[in-house]
Amino acid sequence: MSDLYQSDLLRLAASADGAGRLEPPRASVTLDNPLCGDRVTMDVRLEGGRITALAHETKACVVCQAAAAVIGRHAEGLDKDGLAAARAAAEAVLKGGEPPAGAWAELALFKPVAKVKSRHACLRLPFRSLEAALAADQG
Amino acid sequence: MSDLYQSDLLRLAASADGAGRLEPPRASVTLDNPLCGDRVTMDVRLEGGRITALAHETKACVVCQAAAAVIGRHAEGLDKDGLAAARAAAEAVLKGGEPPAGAWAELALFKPVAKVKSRHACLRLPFRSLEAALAADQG
Amino acid sequence: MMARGFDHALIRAQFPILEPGVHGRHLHYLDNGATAQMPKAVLDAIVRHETRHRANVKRSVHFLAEAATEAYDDARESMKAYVNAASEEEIVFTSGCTGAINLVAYSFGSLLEAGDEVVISALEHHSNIVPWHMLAKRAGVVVKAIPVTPEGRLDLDALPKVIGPRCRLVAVTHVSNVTGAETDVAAIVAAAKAVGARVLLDGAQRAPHGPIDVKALGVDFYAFSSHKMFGPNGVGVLWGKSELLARMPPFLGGGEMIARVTLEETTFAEPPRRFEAGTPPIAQAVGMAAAARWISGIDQEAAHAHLQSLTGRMLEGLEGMGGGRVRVVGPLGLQNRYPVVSFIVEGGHPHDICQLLDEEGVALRGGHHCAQPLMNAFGVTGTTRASLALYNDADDVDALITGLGRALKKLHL
Amino acid sequence: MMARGFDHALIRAQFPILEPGVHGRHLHYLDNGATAQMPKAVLDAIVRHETRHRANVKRSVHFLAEAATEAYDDARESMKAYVNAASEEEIVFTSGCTGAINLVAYSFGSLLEAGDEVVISALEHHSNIVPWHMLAKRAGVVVKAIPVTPEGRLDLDALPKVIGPRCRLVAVTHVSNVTGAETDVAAIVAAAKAVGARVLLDGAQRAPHGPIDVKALGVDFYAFSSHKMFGPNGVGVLWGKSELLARMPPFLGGGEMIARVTLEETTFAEPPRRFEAGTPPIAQAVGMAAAARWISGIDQEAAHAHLQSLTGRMLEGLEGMGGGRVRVVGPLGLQNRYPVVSFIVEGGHPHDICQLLDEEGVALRGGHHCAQPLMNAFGVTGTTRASLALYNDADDVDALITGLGRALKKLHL
Ligand SMILES: Cc1ncc(COP(=O)(O)O)c(C=O)c1O
Ligand SMILES: Cc1ncc(COP(=O)(O)O)c(C=O)c1O
Repeated sequence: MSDLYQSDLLRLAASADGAGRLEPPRASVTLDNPLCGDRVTMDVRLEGGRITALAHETKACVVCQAAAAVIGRHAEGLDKDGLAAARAAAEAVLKGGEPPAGAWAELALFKPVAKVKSRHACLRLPFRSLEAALAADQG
Repeated sequence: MSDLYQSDLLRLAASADGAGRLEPPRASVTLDNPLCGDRVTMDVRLEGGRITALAHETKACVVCQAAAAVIGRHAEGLDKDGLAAARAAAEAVLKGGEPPAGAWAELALFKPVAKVKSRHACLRLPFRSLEAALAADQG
Repeated sequence: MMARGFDHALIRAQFPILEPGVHGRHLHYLDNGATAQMPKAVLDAIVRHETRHRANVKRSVHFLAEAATEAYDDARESMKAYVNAASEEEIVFTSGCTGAINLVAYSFGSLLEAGDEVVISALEHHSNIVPWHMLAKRAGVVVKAIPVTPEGRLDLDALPKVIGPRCRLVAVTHVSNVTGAETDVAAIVAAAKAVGARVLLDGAQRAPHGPIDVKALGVDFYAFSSHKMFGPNGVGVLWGKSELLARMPPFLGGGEMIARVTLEETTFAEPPRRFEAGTPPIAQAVGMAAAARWISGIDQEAAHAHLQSLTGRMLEGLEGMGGGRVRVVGPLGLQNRYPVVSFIVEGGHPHDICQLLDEEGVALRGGHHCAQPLMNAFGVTGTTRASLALYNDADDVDALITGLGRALKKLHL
Repeated sequence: MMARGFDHALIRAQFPILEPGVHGRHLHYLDNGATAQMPKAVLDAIVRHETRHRANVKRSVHFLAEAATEAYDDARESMKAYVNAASEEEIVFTSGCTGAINLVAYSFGSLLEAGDEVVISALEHHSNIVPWHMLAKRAGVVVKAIPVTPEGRLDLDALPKVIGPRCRLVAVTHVSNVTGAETDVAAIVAAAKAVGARVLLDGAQRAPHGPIDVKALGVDFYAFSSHKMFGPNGVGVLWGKSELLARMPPFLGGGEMIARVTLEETTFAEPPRRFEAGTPPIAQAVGMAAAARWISGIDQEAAHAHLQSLTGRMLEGLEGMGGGRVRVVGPLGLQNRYPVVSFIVEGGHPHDICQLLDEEGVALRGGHHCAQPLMNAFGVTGTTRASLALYNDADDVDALITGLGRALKKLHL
């Protein structure tokens, strides 16, 4: 697991890409990890079901911060299906597999998380928040 | 314990001394053993705090029936203190000791019950019912 | 674990407690309906957990906590498989069968209104009566009961009368702990669904006898205890349909069941966590799961046949003993019944019978079996009960019969 | 059991789980506040029970049932001695500390009226918050909270403001699971009694540290869990004053807690049975009692001194680490505090700290510790916590300090 805390992941987390708030968002969702109290707020603006702008506020561990930063980098332009594909890539990594090439290839940095089940929720939280934000807008 | 089921105790139980009801009683109390559902009803008539007549209805095991019969034989004339002494004699037997000489010497038949804790309640139930009946009259 | 077929000696050897015997005699343990004994596989699973994986779950990021959490999750997975639930989220670990039924009575019960009806039966264990009486008192819910037939079965003819339009829940036993009768679940479910009511089965006496299929049963809740199915005390399972659990408020409050807590208010987690407040019975759940897997590893058909044959032997032996003084309470046949046999000895009290049989090394249970309404229906205060488990054999049954013969003599009956 | 004095090596040797280590390293288990490890004496007591005395209690007349009942009664007697209760009738076995507090919230809570007040504190574990929120919602009872000082202690100056004439119960922790602060119970009791309110102490974090004297404390209820005091999961104790328990209605309904049941109504048994519905956690109670006796067998003064010295070493080591980034949350002194130490690393998340320390074999806990209101009061979402038990030593503390140093580097802090 110490391979998790490599400079690349730490840098990704520290980049805090996409951090901030949107004023006004079209949809905003805050989710907690009830087991540790970590919290991610996802603000999105959407057009035709596609994300045109995104910002997140992430009070969380390195894993969760890095995941939020990956989303911050690559989420623009995604629709629900695109997001589902990204989430699937993350889940594949949590199962010990490889992410597909492309925008989400960076998720390979999370491979060491696979064997630490208690941290899976940390990687998922930003994805779940964004999914909920998209759903909130559509429903 | 098989020494419990001796002819003397079985005879005592079968004697059902004092079995029946008083019409009307001065006080009547029915108690259950909630663990097995056994039930003893004690009817008493009192004068000046002394038992002048007593009858019991006992739906119970041999131990309990025999205890009710001992009471049926010897309870007349007792007041609260006399009953307390009888109960103390029973408790002494349950602790493995001997009953005092006198009316309650018969309680020696219950000595084998001492080592079977789950049956202590069976010996106590008629005593408790009678105590409650006396208390009901006085209070 | 076990080859096909049923090697009784092999099974018996897995229960160390049966070895030493009691009062210098072979132990014939026929009190399985109260608590079944624990096979070595289950004890080993518990010891292994306590000595290798002990920690609190779901909270800490360290080796032992990860191991404990995985063990607890695996236990849930095993119990899901044992009852054929749709998902692990439908498995709530409780303190036992009683805890599980109380959870439903408080949580589902809080969704009911005054005048709504809960239907139980005259065959129920107090654990499936008292929680409903308490709900009635709290909320004005009306409790009705399906009567029993002289054979100790639910009187299905009475269903139309008892299950009316205000009925919201039918809560009945799957197998009676007194008569061994198996409930005709399909009939109950049909009657309940016809009025839109839910069905809870008390599976305490059924769970020890092999995997359960809650989907096939078509019920909504299923409750059972670990200690009656060869597992440890202090744990049980409530299975509930997820759409139903999702609509139910929490029962116990505490750690692990919250979404967020402030000093002013609490929001709650999703099931099953919503219903598992505080540190759960972790090692016990691990043990219960080991028990479920142990049972599942046995050839179910062979086990069933073994127990049927012993039950038949017992029924035959008992009927007519003591010149007709001994009378079986419950079904006399082997159809739709489990290996629980109650009997009455005219003029003989259950506790005296049990006491005398104990001297023969035969462990029975006497009394009302926490089923006083049924005792009232039969007009007795108690019965004597012999309940079988996989490790029992013909020798145990014969010890009961001959011992009972001697006891009757001793009591001059 | 133990000679006077404190032989740490002898104690440590009784915990088989500490032997193998983790990740190829020595295990430094500092997550005792979540769950303490189990000494061999306790495990042996459980195994002995399961293999020699296993049966249901209070029901059957046979050798094993007698043995199980006696074991369960003895366990109650041991717990009575451990808390110095007036009688065994004051000891209620529950599913754990959470179960115990919920029992009070439901049962004692049902005696309260809308507008009555329950006073908790900002220092509480969720298990002593959520049940009261739920009661507030059920019954219109008002929940108020004693604030905390910056040191993580109850703010006693606020008592007159918070504990008013409508207060019926003050329910606070005896020792904080986050800061280790010991509550000034005398001050709380005085303030509560002045308005005729009862006092419940959540003793989950105090119980592992030696016998308790509920009489001297002057409280009305005391709740704690077995698994934090070296015993098994799935069991805890609610101690309550008998005159109070006698007036409380039952909480869970089921077998063993009734006086009589008909289809129409139930009457209830006396305490403690009234509060122990269904088959209790028998083997677990036996294990908890073994744990209580194991603790009591240790020289309390020496044990206290040992843990105080380790706590001091830890506080010294932590303060000022990382160029001032590391900050202890809670009392900095050793007065009225127990060996639970929380700290914050500015810019470092508790889970990352825990993860990196786990690689060093150091087991910590990070997060909100089921005390979100306290986290809010401190303006953080979580802390990292090290909590000590008797088997810990200076080596464990040093491993934490050096490991934390390396973790800070790794995280570029
Ligand atoms: C102070 C305090 N109270 C209550 C609890 C709840 O104990 P349990 O989870 O064993 O019910 C804990 C432990 O988690 C605690 O630390
Ligand atoms: C049919 C039935 N239901 C419920 C129970 C209660 O189970 P427990 O005491 O394990 O909670 C029992 C056993 O006592 C039972 O036989």
